[in-house]
Amino acid sequence: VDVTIREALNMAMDEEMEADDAVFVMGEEVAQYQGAYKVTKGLFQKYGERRVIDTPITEMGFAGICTGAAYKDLKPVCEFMTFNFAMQAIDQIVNSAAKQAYMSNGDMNVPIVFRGPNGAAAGVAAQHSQCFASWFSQCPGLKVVAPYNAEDAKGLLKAAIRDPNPVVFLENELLYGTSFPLSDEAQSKDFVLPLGKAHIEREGTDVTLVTFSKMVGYCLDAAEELAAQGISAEVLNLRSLRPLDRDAIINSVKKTNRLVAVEEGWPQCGIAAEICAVVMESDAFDYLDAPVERVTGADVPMAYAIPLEKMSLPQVEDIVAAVSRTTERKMYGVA
Amino acid sequence: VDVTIREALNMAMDEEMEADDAVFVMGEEVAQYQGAYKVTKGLFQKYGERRVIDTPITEMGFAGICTGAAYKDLKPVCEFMTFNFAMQAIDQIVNSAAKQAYMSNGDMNVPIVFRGPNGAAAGVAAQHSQCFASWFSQCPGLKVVAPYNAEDAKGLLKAAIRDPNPVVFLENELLYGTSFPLSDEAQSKDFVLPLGKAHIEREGTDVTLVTFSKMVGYCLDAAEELAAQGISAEVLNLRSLRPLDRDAIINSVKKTNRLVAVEEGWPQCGIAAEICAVVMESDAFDYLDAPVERVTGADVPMAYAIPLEKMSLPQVEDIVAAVSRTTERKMYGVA
Amino acid sequence: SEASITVDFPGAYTAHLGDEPAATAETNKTELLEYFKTMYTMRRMEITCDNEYKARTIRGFCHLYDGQEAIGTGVQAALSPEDSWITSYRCHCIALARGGTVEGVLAELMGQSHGQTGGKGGSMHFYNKEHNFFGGQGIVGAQVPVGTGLAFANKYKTPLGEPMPVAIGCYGDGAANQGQIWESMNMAALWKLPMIFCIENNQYGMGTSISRSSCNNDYYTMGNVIPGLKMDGMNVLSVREGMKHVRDYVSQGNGPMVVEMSTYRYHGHSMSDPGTTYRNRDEIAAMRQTRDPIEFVKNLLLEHTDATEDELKAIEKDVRAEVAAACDRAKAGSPPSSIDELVGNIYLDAEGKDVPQPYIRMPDYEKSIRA
Amino acid sequence: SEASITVDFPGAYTAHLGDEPAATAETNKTELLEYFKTMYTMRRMEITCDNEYKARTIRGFCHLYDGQEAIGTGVQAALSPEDSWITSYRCHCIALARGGTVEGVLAELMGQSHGQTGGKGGSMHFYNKEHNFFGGQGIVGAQVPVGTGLAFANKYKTPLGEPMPVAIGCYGDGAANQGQIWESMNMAALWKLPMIFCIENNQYGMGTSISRSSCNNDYYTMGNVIPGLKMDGMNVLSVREGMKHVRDYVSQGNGPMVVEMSTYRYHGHSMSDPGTTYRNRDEIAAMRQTRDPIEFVKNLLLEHTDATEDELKAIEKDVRAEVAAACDRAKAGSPPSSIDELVGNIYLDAEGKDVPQPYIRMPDYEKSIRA
Ligand SMILES: Cc1ncc(C[n+]2csc(CCOP(=O)(O)OP(=O)(O)O)c2C)c(N)n1
Ligand SMILES: Cc1ncc(C[n+]2csc(CCOP(=O)(O)OP(=O)(O)O)c2C)c(N)n1
Ligand SMILES: [Mg+2]
Ligand SMILES: [Mg+2]
Repeated sequence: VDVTIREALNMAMDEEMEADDAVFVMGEEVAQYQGAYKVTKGLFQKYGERRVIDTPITEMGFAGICTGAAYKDLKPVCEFMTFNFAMQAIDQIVNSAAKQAYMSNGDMNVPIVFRGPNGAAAGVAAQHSQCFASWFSQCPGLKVVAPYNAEDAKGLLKAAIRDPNPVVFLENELLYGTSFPLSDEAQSKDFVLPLGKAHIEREGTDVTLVTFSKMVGYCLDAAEELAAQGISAEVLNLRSLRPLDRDAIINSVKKTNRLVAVEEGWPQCGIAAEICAVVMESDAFDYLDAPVERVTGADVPMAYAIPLEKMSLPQVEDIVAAVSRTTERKMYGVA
Repeated sequence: VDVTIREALNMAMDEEMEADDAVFVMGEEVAQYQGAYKVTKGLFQKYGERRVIDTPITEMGFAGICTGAAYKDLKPVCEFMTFNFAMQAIDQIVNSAAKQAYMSNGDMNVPIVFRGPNGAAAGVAAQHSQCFASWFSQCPGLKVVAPYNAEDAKGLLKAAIRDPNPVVFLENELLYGTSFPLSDEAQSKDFVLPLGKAHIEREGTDVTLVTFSKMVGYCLDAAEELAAQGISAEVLNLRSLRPLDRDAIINSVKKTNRLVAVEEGWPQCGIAAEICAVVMESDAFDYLDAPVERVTGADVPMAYAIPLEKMSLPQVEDIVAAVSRTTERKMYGVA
Repeated sequence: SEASITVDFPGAYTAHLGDEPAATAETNKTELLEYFKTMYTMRRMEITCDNEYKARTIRGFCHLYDGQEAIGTGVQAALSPEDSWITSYRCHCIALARGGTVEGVLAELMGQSHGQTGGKGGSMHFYNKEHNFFGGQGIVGAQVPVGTGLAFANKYKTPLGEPMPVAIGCYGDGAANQGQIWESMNMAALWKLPMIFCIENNQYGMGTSISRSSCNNDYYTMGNVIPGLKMDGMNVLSVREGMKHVRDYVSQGNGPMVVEMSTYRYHGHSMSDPGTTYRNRDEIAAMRQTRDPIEFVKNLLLEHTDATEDELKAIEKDVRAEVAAACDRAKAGSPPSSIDELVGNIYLDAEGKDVPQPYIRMPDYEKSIRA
Repeated sequence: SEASITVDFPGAYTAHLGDEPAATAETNKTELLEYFKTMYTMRRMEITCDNEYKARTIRGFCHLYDGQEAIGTGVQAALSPEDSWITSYRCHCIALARGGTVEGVLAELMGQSHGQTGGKGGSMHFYNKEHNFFGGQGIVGAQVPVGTGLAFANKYKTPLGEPMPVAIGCYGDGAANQGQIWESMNMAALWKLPMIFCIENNQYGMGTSISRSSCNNDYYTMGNVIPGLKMDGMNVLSVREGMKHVRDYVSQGNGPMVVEMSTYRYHGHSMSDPGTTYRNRDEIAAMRQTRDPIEFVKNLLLEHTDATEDELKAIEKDVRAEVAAACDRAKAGSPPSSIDELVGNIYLDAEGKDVPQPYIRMPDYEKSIRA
């Protein structure tokens, strides 16, 4: 069957709530309104106000409350209407959730999921368009996940809810309504995907495109175009940004000898920067036939107008251009 | 003369307050207590409660208040007791300060400085030891500065206060009491250092060490050790993390052909990762005789006990080891 | 000079820890016509936004102010131009009150380069520093500390003992629960800042009614030890008189005040919200019938002045035509699409001029911009 | 059985929106001796910290609790072990009250691997999940929403209508201004959580006196529409009886309550603060003389029971010896210094066991750890 990302996320929460009374959902408009983006649709009707809880617009407060509930072995799914608003709560996420297991020398589990849409949407300007992938991925103690398709959405969210550690789960608003196939296996209530493992979405031999979230689709489109040009691109969907699946990246580079890292967020200190660094400090470096390329969001706040918005975000043609450079270029031998 | 970093920062604020009534200092314990780390010593006595203002422990609130005051053309110096607490206020810094010039299409200047100690101190454990350099440096609209020595501290803070844009000014608690020479020129009230420009602290020919803040000192120590081994290391003090002085990095690499990026913060998506990426996507890459190396904080929350703390932070020997690898290694030619 | 009219509105005020102002206002025909015209222009502009949104010439989040026009209008009538104003994303009409034009607002919403913010901000982000208007802010609650900073600056710049320009920070009943607002109130009270915390209580924050979001629905008492005043926010005169009273109090160095405007939004929260699942149509209809702020002024004009239905109809017709023409002009523009527009104004010099950056990385780094 | 003693302490309580409990307690010699011993142990432990800090065996931030011992002791006496407790960085004595040992605390402060938190946390971070103690939190204010989450969980797990285990979140007068506390109070009230917001008002937040940090110094009224109770925090019996009253109220589903403990810290804020620039020595001396919580119990014992000065002196001597011995044992340990200790417990499995990570990058990447 085909399901939308919205439905896949909803199934994940529904199944985990059904299986475990400790799981609850809290956030703004998640209950009676059915979710600002309808991701929690039906859960309030099914599980009632004990387990599906509308909050006031107080992110710092309810993120802290969810964290405390997790200290007591509940399994909160804390929804941020978007991750832009999670900035108000980021101290709770990093200091009260992520660091506690370590600070308590293992006395305290914090089994919580912080989820919601992250990054650019459409026509919502600078304050509502930031990508927080790299910030969260920097923090030991957190796991950070970013699904692309419906199987990712369902399998990773279920795994995140079951995980005994704090997980930041970065969705993409523009994908909520997109449909993807869900295999028989993925329809099962037992279906989970492992956190920390990347997934090869498309095999290829000439160049590796490493990316996550919505940009996986762009990379698949670029791979399609490149195929027409006779270039075989492998598309690696990171799925997890922390732990980062270094081996998957390294192995793919060893196979294709070329790497383009793609993300929507701002360039400086982004995920793509980390990928450059990972390659620099692994033996994959020696397999490179061209320097690693980054394709990233432009280094500007997001504007409202459509043409500016488009210029601010990676387009398929940018990915194709980067690949073309890596495949044309040969490394200067040094020795 | 020799002055401590504490004194240099104090001089910068004092001089700018004297020169411009629009400059004021606000933060916790900055006035009557003379600053938690005594950086604002004497300012309250000299400028009174109108311009040196003690706040309640409400970072989100007073960061917002300072930002609003800047909208009205005042020039706030907003002190965070440490940047760990600025996480509570990060939405104000990023959304209310950094993005406003752009969002208003240039209608609004936000001439504000957010300053305070950043990163690891001594024996204060995980919640009080985080480095926020890469997070802030990711955000267009902000300038991000990290001084090392007394001239940096004075010249950059004065420049930051005069700058009509929001500046995040990252100090290091462990350096507050360290003395550095202050040249005649730097003693002048007119002395400012340009934001966005790196500084070569030590010239060298065999390898470039790029770094900032306290690690500049470690790199200088490493350079000393390396000199004894016959390796000439150039030490580049970034001073600004945004804008990043790409040209300085690139030019130095072109000269030395080897690069080691050093920082105290967590590795993933850090400043050193960005430096790897900058080199990947510039012609400096072709000049590399070895892959860029990173030396960073360990990927763990900061523990309290001394041995663990030490293992978590880069040591001079780690820098020397990285340099040794780059100088021993030759690039595998590909072509 | 013109005949003065006295309008009484008993029960419009409820005070917390302070005096209620007299529930009466002096006005006249000219003034009432002006309010009528202003509010009707606001209303038409918002309805135009609605239509244009449906026609897909406007996109993204879009929050309309219809129903709440008396607040923007009455506050503007009470404040001086030196007073500073900041509000939330529900800001089209405040932009208008503070020096904006219908064309500038609509063009912005259409993402045109001649929009008030050059197409950078869209619906949620208007500014007019010259007119002391500081946004148009998108993060719930965040504008309130910032507004308190405007008050701080106003105090800072005023010689001790003189009356100060004030600052007003407007926010919703949903926002009112944000902790940073409490933090700001505390500092405003400690430092006696000329700050007005103005809650536009339109009964809902998105789909959440006030009883589900706040343990205290007497918003004007939310300052606890800080005085508060609740006023009828559907009556431009009660807003004006109440705000004059409040302005006077805070500008004299007595510290801040908390204002609750009792009001209602006719539209859903934003264009994606039909606004009818969490409240019923009867409630909305009743509001429109009994408390509409424009009808209120219309009735005053008809009852207390020599204005006629025809006269008012003519004004309405003019306003509609003006708004329609403004909309056409807005549409006739074109969106910013140059690299200069994309990368300009990220950093400014002291005069507010763009400072080109040494290097701005573009998605394809080969297209990156160098100064 | 043992003779019961009635102790009256008129004026110990002030209520906001609720009843004052009777200012009286039943107790007996055994109980009083226990409190005496507990509090004296806390006192000696904190003084030992001070000495050891000066001897440089303890470093970093170190916040002492001496002066405030009656609160930790009285709260513990009032609560049940199922009740959850969270506090700030000023947590040594709460760690003790909740299952910790002097040795465990001191060893932690000395950074030893046999410290209560294995040398990971230091002075500010103690935990004891088994004893329902959740930190030991370093960020001012942050523990209060988290504490409210403990209350949420307690309610969640209790069948409707049954009395709930409660949660208490302790914080200072300085922290009390944090907005996230107000946010938590609002949600706790809306959802009727069994939450005690407990302000330890020791008159200063670092160097800032309450009158400079809060526009409202009646902290027990800070919940506004939420009931509050102020109590003498230097009297272990008033704390105990007051807390029983509060516990009862919140555990029954009546919603949260705000408690203000009137207290004083003898030491400076932390070891780097002499604590004498913003308050004078007379003030401290007067507190010690007239309100010391240990002297209070000592006097009760001497006046109301057959305890003798010698008996109490002997207990003090024992305690001093025990603390000194614990300190020696603490010192005899060694700090964690293995890679396993460095990289363990960043992630846990459902049983709370360490989950080794595939790759942990070390400063020198060649030394990075692989699972
Ligand atoms: C911090 C934050 N959280 C959530 C949102 C999403 N959001 C935008 S408006 C809104 C409702 C606000 O309601 P209210 O304050 O009553 O103002 P109104 O829209 O009624 O004018 C929400 C939840 C946001 N913009 N910022
Ligand atoms: C968010 C935050 N800001 C600042 C600090 C630094 N700080 C630690 S304790 C403290 C004073 C707290 O005073 P109070 O709440 O009265 O508690 P007390 O120390 O008196 O027990 C400050 C400012 C911090 N830890 N967290
Ligand atoms: Mg509302
Ligand atoms: Mg205190």
